[in-house]
Amino acid sequence: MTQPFVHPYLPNTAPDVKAAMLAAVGAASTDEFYADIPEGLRLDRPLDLPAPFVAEQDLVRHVDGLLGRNVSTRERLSFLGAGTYNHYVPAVVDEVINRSEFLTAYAGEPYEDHGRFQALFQYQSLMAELLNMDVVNVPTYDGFQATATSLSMAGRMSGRRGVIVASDVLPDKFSRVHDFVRTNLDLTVVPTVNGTADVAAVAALATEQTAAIWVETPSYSGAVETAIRQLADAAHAVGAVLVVGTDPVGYGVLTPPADQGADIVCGDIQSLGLHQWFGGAHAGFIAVHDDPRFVMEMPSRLFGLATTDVPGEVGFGDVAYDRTSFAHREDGKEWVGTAAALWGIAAGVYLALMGPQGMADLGETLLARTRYAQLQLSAIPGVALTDTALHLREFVVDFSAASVTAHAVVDTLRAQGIEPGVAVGEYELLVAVTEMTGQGDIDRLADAVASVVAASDTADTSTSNTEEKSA
Amino acid sequence: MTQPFVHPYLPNTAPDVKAAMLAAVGAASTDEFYADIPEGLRLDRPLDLPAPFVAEQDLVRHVDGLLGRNVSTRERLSFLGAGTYNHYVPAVVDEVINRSEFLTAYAGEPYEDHGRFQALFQYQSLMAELLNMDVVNVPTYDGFQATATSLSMAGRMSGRRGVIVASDVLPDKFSRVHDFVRTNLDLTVVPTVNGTADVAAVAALATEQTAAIWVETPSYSGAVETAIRQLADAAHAVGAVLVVGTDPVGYGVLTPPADQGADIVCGDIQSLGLHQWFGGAHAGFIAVHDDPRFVMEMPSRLFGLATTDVPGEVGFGDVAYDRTSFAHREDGKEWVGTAAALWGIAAGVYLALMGPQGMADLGETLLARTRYAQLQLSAIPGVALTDTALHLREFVVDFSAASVTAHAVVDTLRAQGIEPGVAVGEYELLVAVTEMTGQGDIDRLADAVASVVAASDTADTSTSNTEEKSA
Amino acid sequence: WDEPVIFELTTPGERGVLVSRPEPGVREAVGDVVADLPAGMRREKPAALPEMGQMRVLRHYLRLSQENLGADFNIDVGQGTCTMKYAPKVNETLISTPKLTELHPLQDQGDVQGILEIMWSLERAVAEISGMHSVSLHTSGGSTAIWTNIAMIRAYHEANGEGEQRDEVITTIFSHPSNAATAKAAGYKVITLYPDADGYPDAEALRAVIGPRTAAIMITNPEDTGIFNPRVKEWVDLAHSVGALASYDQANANGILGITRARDAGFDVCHFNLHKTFGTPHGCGGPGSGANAVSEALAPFLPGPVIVRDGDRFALDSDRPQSIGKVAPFYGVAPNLVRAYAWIMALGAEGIKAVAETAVLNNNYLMKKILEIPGASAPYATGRRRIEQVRYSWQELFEETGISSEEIGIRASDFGMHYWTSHHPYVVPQPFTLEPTESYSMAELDEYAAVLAEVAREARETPEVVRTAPHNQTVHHTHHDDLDDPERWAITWRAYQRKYFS
Amino acid sequence: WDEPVIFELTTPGERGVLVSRPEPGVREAVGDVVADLPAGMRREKPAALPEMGQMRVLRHYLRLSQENLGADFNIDVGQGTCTMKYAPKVNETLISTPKLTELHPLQDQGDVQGILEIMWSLERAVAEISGMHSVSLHTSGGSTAIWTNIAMIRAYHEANGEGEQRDEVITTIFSHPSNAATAKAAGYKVITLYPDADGYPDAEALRAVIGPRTAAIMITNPEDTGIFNPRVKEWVDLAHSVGALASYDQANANGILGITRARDAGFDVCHFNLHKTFGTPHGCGGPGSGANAVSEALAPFLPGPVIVRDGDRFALDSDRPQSIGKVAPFYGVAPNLVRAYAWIMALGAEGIKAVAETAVLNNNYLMKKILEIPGASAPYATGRRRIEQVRYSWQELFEETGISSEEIGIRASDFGMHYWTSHHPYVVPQPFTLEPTESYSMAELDEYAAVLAEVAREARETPEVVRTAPHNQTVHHTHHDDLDDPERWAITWRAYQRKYFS
Repeated sequence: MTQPFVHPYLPNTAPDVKAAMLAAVGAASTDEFYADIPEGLRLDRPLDLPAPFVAEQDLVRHVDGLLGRNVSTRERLSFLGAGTYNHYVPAVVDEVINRSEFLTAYAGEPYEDHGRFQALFQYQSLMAELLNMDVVNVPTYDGFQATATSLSMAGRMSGRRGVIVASDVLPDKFSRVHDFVRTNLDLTVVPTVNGTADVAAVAALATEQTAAIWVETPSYSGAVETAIRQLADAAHAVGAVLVVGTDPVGYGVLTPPADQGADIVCGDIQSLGLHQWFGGAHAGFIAVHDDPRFVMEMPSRLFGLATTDVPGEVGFGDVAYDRTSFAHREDGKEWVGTAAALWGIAAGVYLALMGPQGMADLGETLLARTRYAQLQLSAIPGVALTDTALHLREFVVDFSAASVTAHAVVDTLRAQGIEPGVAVGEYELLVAVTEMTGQGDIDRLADAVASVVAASDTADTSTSNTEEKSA
Repeated sequence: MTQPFVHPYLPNTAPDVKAAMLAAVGAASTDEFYADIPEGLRLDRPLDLPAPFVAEQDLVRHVDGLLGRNVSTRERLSFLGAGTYNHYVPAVVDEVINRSEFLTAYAGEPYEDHGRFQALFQYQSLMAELLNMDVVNVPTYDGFQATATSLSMAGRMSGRRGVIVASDVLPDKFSRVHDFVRTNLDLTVVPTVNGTADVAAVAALATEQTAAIWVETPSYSGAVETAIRQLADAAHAVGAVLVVGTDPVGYGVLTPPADQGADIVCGDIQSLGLHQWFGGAHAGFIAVHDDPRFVMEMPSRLFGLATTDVPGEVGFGDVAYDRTSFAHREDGKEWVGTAAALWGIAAGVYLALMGPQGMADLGETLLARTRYAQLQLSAIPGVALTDTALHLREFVVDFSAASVTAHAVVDTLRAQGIEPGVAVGEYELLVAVTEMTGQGDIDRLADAVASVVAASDTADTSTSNTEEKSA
Repeated sequence: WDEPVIFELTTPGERGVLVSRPEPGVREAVGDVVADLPAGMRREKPAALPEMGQMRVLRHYLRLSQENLGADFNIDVGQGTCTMKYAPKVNETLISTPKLTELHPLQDQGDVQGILEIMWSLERAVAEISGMHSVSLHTSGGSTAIWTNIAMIRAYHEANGEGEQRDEVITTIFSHPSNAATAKAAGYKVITLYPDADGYPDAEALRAVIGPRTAAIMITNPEDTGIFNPRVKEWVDLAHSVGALASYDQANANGILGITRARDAGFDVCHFNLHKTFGTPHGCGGPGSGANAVSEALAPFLPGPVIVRDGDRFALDSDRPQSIGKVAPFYGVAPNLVRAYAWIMALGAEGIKAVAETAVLNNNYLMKKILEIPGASAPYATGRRRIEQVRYSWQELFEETGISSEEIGIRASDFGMHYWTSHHPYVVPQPFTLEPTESYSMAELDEYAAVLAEVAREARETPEVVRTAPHNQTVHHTHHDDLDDPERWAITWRAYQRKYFS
Repeated sequence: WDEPVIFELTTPGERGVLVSRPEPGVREAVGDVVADLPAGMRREKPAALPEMGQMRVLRHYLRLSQENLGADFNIDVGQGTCTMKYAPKVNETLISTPKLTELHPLQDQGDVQGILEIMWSLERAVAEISGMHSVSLHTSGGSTAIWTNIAMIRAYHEANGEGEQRDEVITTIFSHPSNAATAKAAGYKVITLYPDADGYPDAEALRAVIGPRTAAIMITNPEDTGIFNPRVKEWVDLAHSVGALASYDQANANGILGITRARDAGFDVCHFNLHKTFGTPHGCGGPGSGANAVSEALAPFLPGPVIVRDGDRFALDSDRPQSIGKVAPFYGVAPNLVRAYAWIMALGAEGIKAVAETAVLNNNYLMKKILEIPGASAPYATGRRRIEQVRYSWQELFEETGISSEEIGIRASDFGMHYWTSHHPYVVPQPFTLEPTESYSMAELDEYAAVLAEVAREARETPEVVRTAPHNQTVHHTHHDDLDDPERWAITWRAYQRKYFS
């Protein structure tokens, strides 16, 4: 190009400035700065990239056009969950995390970044109240990582390799955890019974080689584990720890696992004030009791409150920084790096807005709507629930008695603008309801499912006895 | 309701707090505070309003649902103007004006609201550079009001009633100006010739009773007045002033009216960084030279720079506050009140981002695309331009030679997702192009218009001689 | 920050944003449009705007924002008469859709049904809240809404052939000054009444001036003192008895929503400030929104067009021969109309009444706290309750210490508080007006009162601290004298450069 | 502000946001679901979350935000290695559409074509920038991307039957610590090499340790010193010669974009930090995004699923038996992927090369300014140019004044500047690392250098001012000793209450 390239993102491409800077450092051109890069490694052509949109308005038109081809769950009626949930995000949450001060900060020190330290300390503290535990980390990447790390902590603490998997685990999560821990831990899966842990079988398997028993609640199918106390006792009896993977959204009404003997509670906070973002907004928490044996195994940063030179004033800083890979490279605990701090701030704002009553109301709404959806769907001839466990937010329905595949239900309902859930087997559909799916929405789903089943009924009338399978 | 009403917007509806406050002031209930309101005036029933959505998520679903029924100009190809224009708004503009600090502030003092004073002073100063004048007001409501006030200033200064309207004026604007000034001023309209002012006729009408000659550029039809100097001379010859109503969007390349003798330049800044907002985002500017006779007639606030106790530091404050109705009620100049400050801040950010080169580029793009659209449309047999004046952004095409009404064109093109412009006569269509309507968009418009005209052609082939009317 | 004026940040050649340029095909077709401009029409010197990279522009304005005290940041009860209430963030989310920002007012009405329905519903809600028949949402501020009131009144009398005869408007001194100013601008002689000894608007004074020349009474109630005129219906009846109209400035409606209504007292026309009473943000001084509500008799005079409903369809009706015409471009400040609608729909009838009751509770609670501060008083109607605000006086403190209300206000800013020193009319000595609205908690009201108590203590014990304030602001004591001197005032950067440096 | 910890702001009964409640029809059908919970499953005591009105929560967090120094507010060159560049605001506008925020990852693929195309296009762009064959965007941070590098290397060797044999990973001390840490976490023994006398990675040392047990070399280039290893291809060739793989940590890629590419030097696998190099905002420490790019030989091991293009349609392919599986939920941090795509499309090939060249120009310009400050030095490779950052040392100043780099950093914060004091590894004495990126103007770089010069002057002339800093921050000198004592550390408010007040 003959015109000089000046870009709004690059102030010093202004020709006069660039010339002045080159003169100041005594360089004829920017090429000189690359003297250490051998000629053979230099790219001798422009990168082969699409022509850019340097005018902001053209960029907007281009990207908006691409995103405009998406059809969101606001335009569809969605019962999709399986790890990412359509909960309501209060406007104040977005306002706070979109503040430039938070959005564009990074890793400043406790003085100039006091607000970040306090906001994340508050996140830790608010989660601690919800979970009834004394220590919560600055968020790690996601619930998958939080769980993998929690199990690794159990392994490091005990020097043992055994992990008993007591609940149904989301397959993708299992994949991540397995590849992460496989060098150090062996996972043994104990099949669930009626949706929840087979406590006797798990207890029977626990030995002196067991590092941890791993429980998921709500499980992959949305079942709430009600025998955590017994599982904790089984773990403790052999010197192992109980690791509970969970979604904290229900603990306004449900008893937190810590009250039932859990040693490490971990999971994802996407439900607490984060949009769905195509599954791209997750953050993981790890909560433990205030026991140095546990705390010193945590790889993430932990922000702590400290006194200052002014009596009564509180400041913040890193607790036990020496645990981390920043401090000790491969001798630190796993590693720490840029993870998901902003999502933690979001979850903190969310919990502050909700307060105890809001979380209690939310828990009740979720329990009630889940139960309602179970009743409405299982009332359809040929449709059955797969278990009678207590469910929060998600459950599986089985269409086998109606001889309709889950994929067929999905395909038919999608044509009507409904995402009815995730097919998790030939005849099984994982359905998620939240506070965003009201009675009318659930009724619409049930009506649509009933139509599909009835249509199939006409073709195949072998639907006797299906009622009995319903809860 | 039996449950106490507690609302997130009303902290003191929390029952314990409310009781404590009532106790503190010694009142049994809030009713006591209304002792001065006679029983006969008290509403003895609840207001008859729709049931509210107290849960934020339900409110969002409701309002989003309503707004979702709108189809925006992003989803249509729009050539609509006539007072509200589809210019690009850089993202930084919205970021700044949506900052809570600016969005929720009001009328604080120069110390705690230093940022607001500086931002608006900068708006005044940036506009001043674009217009080449020394005084610009804190924005008034809109260009309609700015023009009405500018003419009133001319009347007050001269003690005369006569205003000669030299250009084509947007009818709605004329309506507003007329009702506003009619007690004090008489408007005389001089028809335009070939789209612009009939200078000779205007000059002939100017007398010692003339307070002002009023020029609009670009005019209602988008025509640029090129004889401002002569009109200014005509006004000055009789001791009147030249008031120029304008859109400042073109002054990156066009000579500002002040350089051609204008005394008061006024108009709307919607083009400078404000979205279309269904026509609900307008703000008016009034610019004058730094002459106390003019300045003291301005009703709006004027923020000025001042020295402080610290050498080199600058502070801000109100210039000549005694002009205003705040200070002197009916003896102030018209009135001042909450107007459109935030839009002024937006326009300031916009001009700072654009800089001299950006405004020059924008002006050139607008001139080029306008001319291109004129050429493409007038090349269609049966379609003609209504004048040969220089146009910026808008122009009128005439379908009479094709015997197609403007409404028919509008109706047909709307069915194709195109808003081709505003019908301003049986056969006349006012078409607006901006930097947002690229060559491809204009070509699409021209093709669609050509099809309509051709279809009509089949029915009525009397289209001879139409080419001659094209410019 | 000590952020320079933006012109000081320029660097030649930097760009903040690039603009879409004419395509080669366009250039080929039209040639060099700039070079081809008629003689004298091409700008000779580029506009002396600053040249800055995008991030520096952003940083500049973000820093300025932090030097500004929005209602979201402080206990904003000190800007009395301004009704600084919470502007809910969800409303900002709701309006930030292209479905509203990128809507053109002249689109096919089929494409704008959503916004038309919202505007129609908001009109109906305001009609119910005021008791009036018809509503227009066209105006973009409170004062221009007051202008619209008088413009309709003027048109009404003209339509009845009484335009010439009725050339006077009566208002009260504690009504907002715009009532007087707009009436004057509309060509009326303005008569201003003062309160009686108890602070109530003086009904006998009204009787003395009202008559066949009266076009209207234009009053606020409760007035800016927070005092409700209990004889308001008598005033309205008196106006009607002489053929005049009664216009109600409802800027102070926040304490009486759902309690009493304009039409029930007989008013013919009234207006609300949506940016005060209905929770739209104040935007550093606009855009606001006015709602004009009128009786059936005045409905034909409303600005046009109006929204009409036909079943589920909404349309704009411009065929209204008696209308005063346009009062603003198109149909009102759409973002504010959606915000106000959302505010009403978040609260409902019960919530809106709770707004009023809470605002009044807060006001009377704060009054108790303020009157406990030695040197503070609440002139007029001693011992009576007030509605939504109180005009207080520091006269006693001033007599004792020589510290003025304005000095107290500047010092209050050091504590992060607003304090409104601009109290037109200057009838109450050393005035200050506090209006707590419904948005602040008891703890916050206590904190605000404690700040004033502390400043009052300083005025007695360390008056120099107050006198030399501010001590804790972006800028130091600013020399305001220059701002009234035409030789020294600098309304733009270019004027400053010229007057101070050349 | 002196904003309390949020728990101190609670008022019983206040509500911040209300939740949609079960409809009467639902209640009727399901009964009292809470009372019906199984024994022990109903929470006994409500969670001790604060109870606050909405505006107070907002005000609290807005005030906290103002107590935080984002990159938009300061000349953020002091957080070296972090690549603090402009995150364009338009990208925030672009991602804030429900078309992205309310998209579920398991929707019908026909409903998510837009995001799939963006992700596919971004993969292609990263492939071109790195010269690699295939790209995965699944990871949500730089370190987890490095983990993914080693996880793929591990799977590759296992697939070739060399999983047991190759149990060592070689890295350099100036490569990011996560290379060492992730290798260790994956089960490898880590060998760390130190630089030669000139500061270049020591090729002879590499030769001495590399062999049949080596699984991979994992290195950064340029290293955190800003020094580019000119013999990098020799290193890669050496690795290949013993059957090991070469993994390239491109955290420091900002200065070499479009100049040199990973694959051209023979690397098998590399990663970029999208939140550093590609302009996504840092979010107080995430969410970030990693991009893993690999050669064709390693493509089967990429995390799954991958995006495949078929004409104009994009789909997700999960049928990949050799994949290491999931590394995170679903398909990566979608908001960052759209931002990074928009950043690339705003700049293009020419712009991206200009980014690198400008970053390097800025760095060498700033180095000149810094080295003019008495007491500052740039260890290693004296007189050589650096790429995108420089690790400096205040050792001379420390020897002269006793003021440490950490104290200088705290004092720098009083001037509104960041200054990174956490310089793992602690090899350079009294280190500080500056990385100006391409985003700051010459005037701003001058200002930053002037601040350090001023602090250095203070260190000599008024050392107490530096030693007792901060003087101008929200909080005063904080006692960090407690944070390492299990009896005193307080990681949550509840722990603080228990340890300090009971």
